[in-house]
Amino acid sequence: MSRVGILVFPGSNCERDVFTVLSKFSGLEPELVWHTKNDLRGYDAFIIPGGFTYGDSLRAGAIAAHSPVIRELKKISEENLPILGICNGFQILVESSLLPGALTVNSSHKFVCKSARLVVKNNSTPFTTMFKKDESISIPVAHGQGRYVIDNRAYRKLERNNQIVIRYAQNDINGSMNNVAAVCNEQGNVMGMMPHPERAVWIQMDQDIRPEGSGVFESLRNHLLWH
Amino acid sequence: MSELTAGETKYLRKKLGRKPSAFELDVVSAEWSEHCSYKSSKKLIRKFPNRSKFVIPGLASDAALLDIGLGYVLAIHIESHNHPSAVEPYGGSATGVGGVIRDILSLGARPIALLNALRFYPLDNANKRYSQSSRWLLRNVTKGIADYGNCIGVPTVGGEVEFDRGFSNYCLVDVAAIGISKREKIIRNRSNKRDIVFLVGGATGRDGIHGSSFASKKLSGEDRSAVQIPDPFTEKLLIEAVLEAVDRGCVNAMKDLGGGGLSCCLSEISETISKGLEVDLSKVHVKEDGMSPSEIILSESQERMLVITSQTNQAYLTEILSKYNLSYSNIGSVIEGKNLVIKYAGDVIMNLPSELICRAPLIDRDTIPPESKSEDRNLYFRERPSDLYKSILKVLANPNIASKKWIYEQFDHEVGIRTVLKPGTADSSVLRLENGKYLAVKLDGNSKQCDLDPYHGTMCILSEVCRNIISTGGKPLAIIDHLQFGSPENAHIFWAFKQSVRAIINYCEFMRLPVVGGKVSFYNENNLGPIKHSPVIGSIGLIDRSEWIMMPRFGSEESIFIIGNTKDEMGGSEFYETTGRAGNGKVPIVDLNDDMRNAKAVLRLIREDVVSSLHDCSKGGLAITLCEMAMRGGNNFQVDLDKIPNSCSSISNLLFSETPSRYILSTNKRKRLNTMLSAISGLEFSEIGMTTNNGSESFLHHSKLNSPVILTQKNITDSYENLGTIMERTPVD
Amino acid sequence: MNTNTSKSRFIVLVNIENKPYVSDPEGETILRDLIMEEGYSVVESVRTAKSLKMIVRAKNPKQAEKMVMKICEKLRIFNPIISSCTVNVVKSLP
Amino acid sequence: MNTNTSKSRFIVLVNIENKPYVSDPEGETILRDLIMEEGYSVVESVRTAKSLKMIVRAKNPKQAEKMVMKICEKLRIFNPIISSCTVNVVKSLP
Ligand SMILES: Nc1ncnc2c1ncn2[C@@H]1O[C@H](COP(=O)(O)OP(=O)(O)O)[C@@H](O)[C@H]1O
Ligand SMILES: [Mg+2]
Repeated sequence: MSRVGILVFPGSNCERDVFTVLSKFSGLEPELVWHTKNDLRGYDAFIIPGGFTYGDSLRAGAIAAHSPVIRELKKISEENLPILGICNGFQILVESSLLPGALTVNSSHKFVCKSARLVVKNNSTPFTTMFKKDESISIPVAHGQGRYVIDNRAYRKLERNNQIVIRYAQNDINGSMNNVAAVCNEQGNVMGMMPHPERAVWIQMDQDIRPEGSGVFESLRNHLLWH
Repeated sequence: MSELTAGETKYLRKKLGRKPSAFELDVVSAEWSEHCSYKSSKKLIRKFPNRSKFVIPGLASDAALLDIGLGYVLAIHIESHNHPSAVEPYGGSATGVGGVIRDILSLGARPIALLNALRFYPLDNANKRYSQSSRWLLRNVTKGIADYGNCIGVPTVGGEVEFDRGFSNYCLVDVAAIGISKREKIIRNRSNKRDIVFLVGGATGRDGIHGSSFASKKLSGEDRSAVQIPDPFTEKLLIEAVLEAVDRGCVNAMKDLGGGGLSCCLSEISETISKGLEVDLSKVHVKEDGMSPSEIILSESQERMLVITSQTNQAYLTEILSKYNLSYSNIGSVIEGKNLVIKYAGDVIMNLPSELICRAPLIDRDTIPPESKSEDRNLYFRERPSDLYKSILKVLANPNIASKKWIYEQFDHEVGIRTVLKPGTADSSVLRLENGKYLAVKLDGNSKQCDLDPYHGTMCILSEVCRNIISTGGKPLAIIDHLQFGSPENAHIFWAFKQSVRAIINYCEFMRLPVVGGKVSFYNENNLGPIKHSPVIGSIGLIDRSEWIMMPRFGSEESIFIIGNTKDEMGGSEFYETTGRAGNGKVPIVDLNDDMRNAKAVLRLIREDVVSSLHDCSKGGLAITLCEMAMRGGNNFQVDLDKIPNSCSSISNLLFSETPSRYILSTNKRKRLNTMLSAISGLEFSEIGMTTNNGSESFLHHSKLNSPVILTQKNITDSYENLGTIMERTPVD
Repeated sequence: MNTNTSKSRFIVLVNIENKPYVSDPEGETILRDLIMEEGYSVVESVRTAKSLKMIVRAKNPKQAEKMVMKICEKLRIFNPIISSCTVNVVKSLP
Repeated sequence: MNTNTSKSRFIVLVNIENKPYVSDPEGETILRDLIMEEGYSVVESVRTAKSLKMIVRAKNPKQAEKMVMKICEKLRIFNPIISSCTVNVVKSLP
């Protein structure tokens, strides 16, 4: 059994969804971890779920980035443990500099909740090995501050290092630079993504959404099994 | 400060045997406002049927409880925030969401879904000023709902929007919430002497003082008292903390704070637990210094809950509250007797029976039916295929009909991973439940029809909302209602209110549906007078199996059937609205027997697995229903209008009449379906055409037309996206 | 369109803040959960506000300010019920 | 806590705006509405910014500004990747 810590902050709101989904994957043992915890030993991976930590005050993720649990996470990230931030989790990871770039207000200036077509560009991270390179998948998004921004030089570096893991296949989502939907750090163990894979796991009635988010969690399980 | 009438003042003095103090008067007049006391409506709405084998009686006060099996219960409630939203649409709508969520929370249930019903002036009207104001209201109301609901992590799964000239400089914002719980976790509101009363959550400030009497007044200019600032982050903490406290068994009784603030909350909970309360207002945590006892007790500051716990559990409760960094104060305790004792810094400033405060003297209002409307003018409409074609696109583009994507894409409708049918995909929203069943839910309203005829208009809404549930495969389980009218002091308006109530009683008794909750909102008036009568009805239903969940999307090569007769019933129709004939025509009449027969037939077909797609036929009429099924399925249709059972005097009436109780469905088992329907005596139905996937055109044939009406996927889709087009229009240079 | 050459260009700063009696949950959260949490007790209070920087053409600074104020009111860029708004020319552009 | 009586109180305005390379959807929306609704072609551009008004205790205005700037940097009150930040004392309180 691999223990996956789901970090919970005041205002997180997808932690129970991620918990429910993870517990359907045999081999993964999810556990909710409250943000005041300052000892993160004993876990094999971490997920920071979506939500509105601290009500998105100042900027999404800005306040949570200062919490004790993130300080610990920074130490652990160097040990190459898989760390996944989803939506607000992604925002927390960039605000705490665990990932490069910034996430800011959507170019529509509105919250957007819909199914997004995506293309997997890097299938060698712990969260994407189950996908084929350039595979196209559909996963819903739901965010108000998801526009990925970074300066040109840093962007080129991301491309060179293969750090852009997923892109949107449509350009009416949030105005992200070159349609970036997910990035990872240089080592590849820390990844942030705006789409919500946990929302595309059940068999949905709506044809627009096939359960293509499962690949993210299956990849994680396989990674933990073999590493 | 007192808002009491002369009669009420006299009654109060007689009951007290003395002159009330200024403080007592403040408390009593808050509770005796129309908004809190239902003094005009209570006698009437008491007659709603409210029993069924699903309803759990006697527990719920803030929201109704339904037993859905395997130990699970659902809570449901509806509220409006009309006045605050009309002056501060962002804060008003947001705090409206917060309020209805706390109603669910106060039962100990976890909120799992939100819906809303909104009414505005047309967005794109010749009156530019009203339209501009309407777009401002729509933008900010939807943003308020989105920012609040999204932040607290409760999906907004559906709703309803209507645009009408009756809402100049005004809007109606109704919000409904659903919660789920295990039956044994529900708060029973039983409390013992010496239990401790905590006020939890946001600090109490001067905001919103007299808000509930504000809601019981006509809107006049700027009124600061009702401005409320939303704090969804605190609400989210409140939800998690309260549910954790419930889970650990440290809540004996609980109530949300809404209209009337502490004064209503304390007197009502004292009544509910049948005990007295002693509370010291100087212990309340406040936002600002120097608040008077009246200001503290009347404040309608948001994001607060009253929690009553035992002495032994007190430490657990405060530990949980500290975990979530929530402010709280221990403001008093439960006492012997049935009085509400209010102190300030130790001195008793009020000691009154809670019952006296809670039970305002009820009023019998006068009713006068309106002058009967002038006869229907004979209106000529040219019925060439090109005219019919244009009308179809025009009705599709009418924001009342057009896609509401611009609105619902702002709402997180997926958090909670239980939304199976999302907004925009089907007639009602469908949610997966913990007990393996599925919940279908929808709100509906139709102020155009209700304005012309409140009785039949309300009937139409009831019929439509139930058809929406049935069209996704659900069996209606219960009804909630929200009755929004102008001033009850106007005898014409009160007459209409009574008609609406009568319709609900008649429909629900016939269908054996309990009315499990609701709200009355009077004094909805703008600068031009009262709004159109706007009852909003909600329905929830259960679907036992996922195979029974239906959607309105045509497949290819399927036979199309219609169930139900189509009549010349054009009053309040979108076709008349779009073609400049608003106010004319007869409002459709619901034939209860037909309604029941058709509904049962459809549910049977679904359970026999002979239906491929299904849609109820209502707003916009048959033409719109077919176009929607074509768009959603990406397939086309060939329909022979001569085959439709009808008594219409024209082709346009046949296409656009809003006769209730009709369904359109497609099937690839036409023979079995035919046999099954033929066996039902009295059922009107027929096979009217086929779906196709070759080419991109749909055809409507009629023997009186020299050529068919031809519609392309692109035409109908472009028209259907008109709401977004209006709201996002880029400037032309 | 009708670029009146007799006009100059100004940078106008519009500041919109909640009236003093209107609470500001965002400011409170920043103070409590970020600044206090990190031990900076010299900060007593935080209020958030919004500003707009506009470049406008007008005859003179006075006219620029008047015009911008009118626009803000008409377009309801702020709601006078909860916020107050100040308008100041901060710079004349060449 | 340790209220140093030798200190005064100041209102400090922190203004956070996007760097020029980061677009400002809210400003663009306002500009678009402005032109669409009212034809105010005299407005050339609109940029929005966020500000925080803090009350802080410090020895003098200079120190107040320095201290607040330090807090802003350390706590990332602004995100240096996309925004810049100015800090100004706008008032000394008694
Ligand atoms: N129109 C109505 N139909 C049915 N029940 C109603 C109606 N109006 C109010 N009620 C019921 O009366 C009770 C009190 O309503 P309400 O004043 O909304 O409660 P509160 O505001 O305290 O939450 C609730 O149970 C509500 O469902
Ligand atoms: Mg209530």
